[in-house]
Amino acid sequence: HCAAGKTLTDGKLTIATGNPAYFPWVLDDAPESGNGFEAAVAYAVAAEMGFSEADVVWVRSSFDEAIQPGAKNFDFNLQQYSITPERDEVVDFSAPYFTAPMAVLVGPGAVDTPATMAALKGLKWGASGSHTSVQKLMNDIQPTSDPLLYGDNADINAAIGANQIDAALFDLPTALFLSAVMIEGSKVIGQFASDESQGGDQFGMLFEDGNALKECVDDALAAMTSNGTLAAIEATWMQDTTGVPLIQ
Amino acid sequence: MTRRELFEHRQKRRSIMIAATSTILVLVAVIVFVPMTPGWEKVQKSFFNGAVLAKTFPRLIEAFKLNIMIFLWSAPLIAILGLLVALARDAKSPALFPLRILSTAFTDVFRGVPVILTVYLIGFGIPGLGLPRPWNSPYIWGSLALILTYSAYVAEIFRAGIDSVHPSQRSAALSLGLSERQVMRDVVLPQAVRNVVPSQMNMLIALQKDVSLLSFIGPVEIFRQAGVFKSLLANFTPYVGAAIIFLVVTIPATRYADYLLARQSRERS
Amino acid sequence: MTRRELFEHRQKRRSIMIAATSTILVLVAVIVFVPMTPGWEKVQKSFFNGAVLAKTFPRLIEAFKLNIMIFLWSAPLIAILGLLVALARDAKSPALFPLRILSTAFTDVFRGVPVILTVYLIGFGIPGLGLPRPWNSPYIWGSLALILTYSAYVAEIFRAGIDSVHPSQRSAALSLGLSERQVMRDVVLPQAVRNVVPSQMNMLIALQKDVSLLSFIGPVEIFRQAGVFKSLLANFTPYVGAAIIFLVVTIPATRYADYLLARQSRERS
Amino acid sequence: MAKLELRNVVKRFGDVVVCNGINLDVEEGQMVCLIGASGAGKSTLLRCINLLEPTEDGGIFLDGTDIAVPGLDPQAARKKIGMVFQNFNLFPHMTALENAMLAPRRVYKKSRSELETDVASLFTRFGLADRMQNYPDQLSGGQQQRVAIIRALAMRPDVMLFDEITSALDPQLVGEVLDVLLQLKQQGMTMVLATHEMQFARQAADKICFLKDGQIIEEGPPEQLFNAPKHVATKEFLSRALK
Amino acid sequence: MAKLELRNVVKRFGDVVVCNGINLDVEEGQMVCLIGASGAGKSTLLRCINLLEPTEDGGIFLDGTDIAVPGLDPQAARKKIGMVFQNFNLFPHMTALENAMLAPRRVYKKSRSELETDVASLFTRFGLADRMQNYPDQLSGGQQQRVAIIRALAMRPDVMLFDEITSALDPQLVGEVLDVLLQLKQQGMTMVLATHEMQFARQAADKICFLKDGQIIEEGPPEQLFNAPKHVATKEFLSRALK
Ligand SMILES: Nc1ncnc2c1ncn2[C@@H]1O[C@H](COP(=O)(O)OP(=O)(O)OP(=O)(O)O)[C@@H](O)[C@H]1O
Ligand SMILES: Nc1ncnc2c1ncn2[C@@H]1O[C@H](COP(=O)(O)OP(=O)(O)OP(=O)(O)O)[C@@H](O)[C@H]1O
Ligand SMILES: [Mg+2]
Ligand SMILES: [Mg+2]
Repeated sequence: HCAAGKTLTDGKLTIATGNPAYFPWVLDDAPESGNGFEAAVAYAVAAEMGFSEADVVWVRSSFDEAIQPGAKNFDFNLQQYSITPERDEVVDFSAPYFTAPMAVLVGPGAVDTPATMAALKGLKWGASGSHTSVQKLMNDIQPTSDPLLYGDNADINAAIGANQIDAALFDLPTALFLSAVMIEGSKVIGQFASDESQGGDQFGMLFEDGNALKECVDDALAAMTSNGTLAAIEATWMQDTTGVPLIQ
Repeated sequence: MTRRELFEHRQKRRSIMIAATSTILVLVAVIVFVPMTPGWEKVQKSFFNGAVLAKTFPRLIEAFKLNIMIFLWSAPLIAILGLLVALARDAKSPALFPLRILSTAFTDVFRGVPVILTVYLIGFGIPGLGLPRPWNSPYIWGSLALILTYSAYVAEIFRAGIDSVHPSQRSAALSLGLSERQVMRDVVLPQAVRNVVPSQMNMLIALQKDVSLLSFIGPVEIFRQAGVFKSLLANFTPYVGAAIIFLVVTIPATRYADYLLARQSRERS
Repeated sequence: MTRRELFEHRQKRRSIMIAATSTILVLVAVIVFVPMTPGWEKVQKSFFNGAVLAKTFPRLIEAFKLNIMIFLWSAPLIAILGLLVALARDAKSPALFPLRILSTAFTDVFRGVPVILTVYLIGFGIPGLGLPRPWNSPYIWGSLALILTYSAYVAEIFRAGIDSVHPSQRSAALSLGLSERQVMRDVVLPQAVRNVVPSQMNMLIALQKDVSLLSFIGPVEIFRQAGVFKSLLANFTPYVGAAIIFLVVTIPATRYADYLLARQSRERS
Repeated sequence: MAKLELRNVVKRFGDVVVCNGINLDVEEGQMVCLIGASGAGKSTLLRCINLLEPTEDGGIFLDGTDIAVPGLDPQAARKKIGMVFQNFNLFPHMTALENAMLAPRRVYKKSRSELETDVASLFTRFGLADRMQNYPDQLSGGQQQRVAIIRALAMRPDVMLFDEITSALDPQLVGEVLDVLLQLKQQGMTMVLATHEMQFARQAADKICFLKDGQIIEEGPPEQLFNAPKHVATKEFLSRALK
Repeated sequence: MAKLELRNVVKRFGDVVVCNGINLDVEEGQMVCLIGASGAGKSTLLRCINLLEPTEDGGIFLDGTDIAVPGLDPQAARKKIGMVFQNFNLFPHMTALENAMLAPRRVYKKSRSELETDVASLFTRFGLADRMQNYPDQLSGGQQQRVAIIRALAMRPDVMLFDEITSALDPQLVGEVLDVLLQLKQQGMTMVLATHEMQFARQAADKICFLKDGQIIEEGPPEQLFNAPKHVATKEFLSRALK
């Protein structure tokens, strides 16, 4: 078998996710259930590589632990890591398993903002400091006042609640989730065309540099793409995003 | 009753009155006026949410045990290393010049470098050099990072204490035939340590809180746990829970230290 | 040349030799042996990556300006508030009992509560009560959180300094007809402050680094900037860049403070 | 009405009674010497008069006003009462000159320049003109004690309290300082001294008080006390002190 | 060979020369008194003998061995030389008894119980038996000074240095302490005193040295120095000191 002898523990597949793991990627912070997009992808990939559900071991890791030099405590790590050439120098990525457009979430005070670049420039922006959305924000939107950056989405949520920022940039599934469930009175006013960004929002699984298992996972993903498994998982767990207008 | 006793009795009654009144006034102001602000309900839901607190508190306490353990093994090592560095920095003999330079560099660098970088560098960097498990444990190397950083701060405080002991005390002790080491141990340090207890108490409290920085390299202690809950629930109440746990530990500790100090100084004069 | 001068000359030569030798030995050990470890190349690429450093350094310096600004307006306010709290805690008159209690509670709470909670509570909570822009700025409220926390620490240190001044100094000053306030200002505080300069230097350095905690509520200071780069480049080198910037500021500052202290004590004896 | 009247002054440290009902009249311009064994309470009594120690009971009347009333601001009285301590208690962070000028500058809001000639002349009188700019740690014990005297005199007090001020001086300077005390007396200064200089007390004092265990056991003009002590304890103390 | 020999001892503070080539022989069992005005350098000389101040030049010979050689460990010499200071310098964090027992316990590794009777008898001899458990801050000046003397004697030194040890004592105790010094002399103790007690120096000293500006201007047996001083400065000093 492809994965034989390439995993951390023989016969087991150790997969890392975030602490905590968020909706809609993992439901209820419980990847073991297989509920949620990434959890489902993980189990599908595992199955494709010949691991039973019982052979999948979940661990938690932060971004920092994922990129530290030296031995890792997981076979691969999936928590919406965008594939970038810079990151690729330090770690290895699988082929993309999802392509997420960036989307603009605005707070209750700015729901009437039109979805145009010109209008977006003038807003007070926030974003997550550990996310590729920062690059997008600075390079493409170029806001007139300095954006504020936060550690995680809960902090952005609080900043919108305190009226300290008008808008924030997320990947579209997250933005939709936050708007619907977390941030009262907020709205997703637009998304960027996904082909427009230079690969910044393609999610891949992360491996220790030079990990031989990558080939197996890539093969598994290719198989899942061609036989429609991946598309089916997406349809099950991801909200329909066609209602969100494109930003002009 | 002497007239002084009479007077002090009256004074005490008066000051208790003032204390009670002012406390009540402040409390009333907070309890009445803050909830009248437009955003109070939201803030209350975010920061003082009973349901969230009840749900997260047990796990926070669980995680706090890790803090306590890391604290318990780091604090004594910090005290020892800090004291050694302080002594090395104060070495008078010219032959010990290299030691003095080295210890000065030590305090400068480890105070100057942000703790979190030290934690990353030592916690990720050293194991990254190729140590096998379990020697690459983040607990070991993270604690070492804390120990090095805090030793630098603690050493500076000890040094201030040593400097605050009047040189005539040294003279007197030396003249009795004590060696430099004995003078330091029996005469200078006891007075020095006493002078810096409040500052060192500061450090202990700060350390207790900075144990949380280890979470950057993996260990899930109380702060990381609170952060996880915060992210998951989009609610800051778990931090308030963590703060309560910290206060329950630190306030009695500081009060007790103050009490010991006060008793000590009463005994002497 | 007297025989002491001869001796000291020899001593000095010897100790410089020792210093040079030991420094070279340590350097050789680090330069030769560390790169021989199996993981060195990876660690070097992650932490000491020249290309990454060159690319990120200018932006880090840019972000550091914000740290400096926040530091510059917070530090004096901390010194003032810390001193006031220390004085209130030491108030002797029974009539000032409520003030004493209040200031004790202040130091206990703000030292005990983790800075980051204070930052969240004040930085998100107070603006969340319904303040309009620009009065809800995270810069203002984040700084206030820092000021409150650090004042508590600084107050304790001042108090230690005040206690370290011998009571006979107070007696002497009072006997001259100075008021309690004048005694404090002209006699006790100058000696107290001098005794605690190293401890307060500790605090200044710690503050300089804790300014970074403001990044939790939005402001992009050097640490957040380094974190952004770390995420984008999956590389810890930007943190090393940040550390270098901190060291460049703190080491000369501490050396200068030490020098001033040494000069002062030389002048006196 | 005497310049300074002590009525039944009681001072305790915890359970130890150090002043046990002291009564004493000091007339304007008088020099009163307190003598007695070590631990008799001389220093403590002087500290009480200067309100540095709160008294448990009794009154201390300066110009007829009780200055020891609990709750009264002691500053007003202290301005009029100078004190010099056994252990100098100079301010180590100030030069000798600054030590002497601090109180007049702060209390009477005088400028340095107004004070400088005045204070400098005191330094000259005590042979310390060339040491004004030194810090206390740079002065010998004798020099430090003289600075302490200058510092108290710089406030131009009505009453001066001296606690064994000559104990750290060499004999040469003891003479000089005692001369200064005599001068002060001639200028009408009211003074209370705790002293072991029996010869000086005998020559210069208007009244001697012998303290034992916190009480004035015997008092009177020097001739009477030295030549015809009534009390056994006084006799014994003097016989040993004068031998 | 004298017990203690100073040869051309030079001590500077920065540019100020405080000991300017001092030569002095102290024979075994002799009591030598240093007299001189304030600032003459008496205290500094005693500190140099006890190696508390490094000397710039010259030799200090104890039993024929130079103890002031730069780089030599001073501890061995200090064990044999006790010193009592003008300002007590008691350790404030220890009781009187602990102050006295510290050095013998540490240096000679004796246990508390071994020392206790021995040290307690010293306290009794100095009238402080009931103050052994007090902290220095709880003692009067005189009491503190006596504890300092006891502390030095507890080490049973060969040579004792006293720096104006009676200056804070009341006359009654001055007598007692001087008696103890005489006893010590009879037991063969070698002593160097800086003192202003001219009468005592005259009666008890074997040799008097008059210091001025860091030099021994004149030395000799007391009769000679007091009755027929050769030097003008000595005459002047004595005339004022003895008046
Ligand atoms: N703060 C204190 N606490 C307890 N006891 C004290 C305190 N201060 C002084 N005493 C005690 O009070 C008594 C009187 O002390 P005081 O200093 O007044 O004596 P004195 O007559 O000045 O002696 P001396 O001539 O030695 O200076 C002494 O027995 C002393 O031990
Ligand atoms: N650490 C020092 N730095 C500079 N000068 C000093 C120092 N210590 C002492 N001196 C000076 O050295 C001289 C001698 O001082 P010393 O204390 O030996 O005099 P002394 O004879 O003991 O006087 P006294 O009788 O007043 O005690 C004095 O002029 C003093 O100011
Ligand atoms: Mg006294
Ligand atoms: Mg002297």
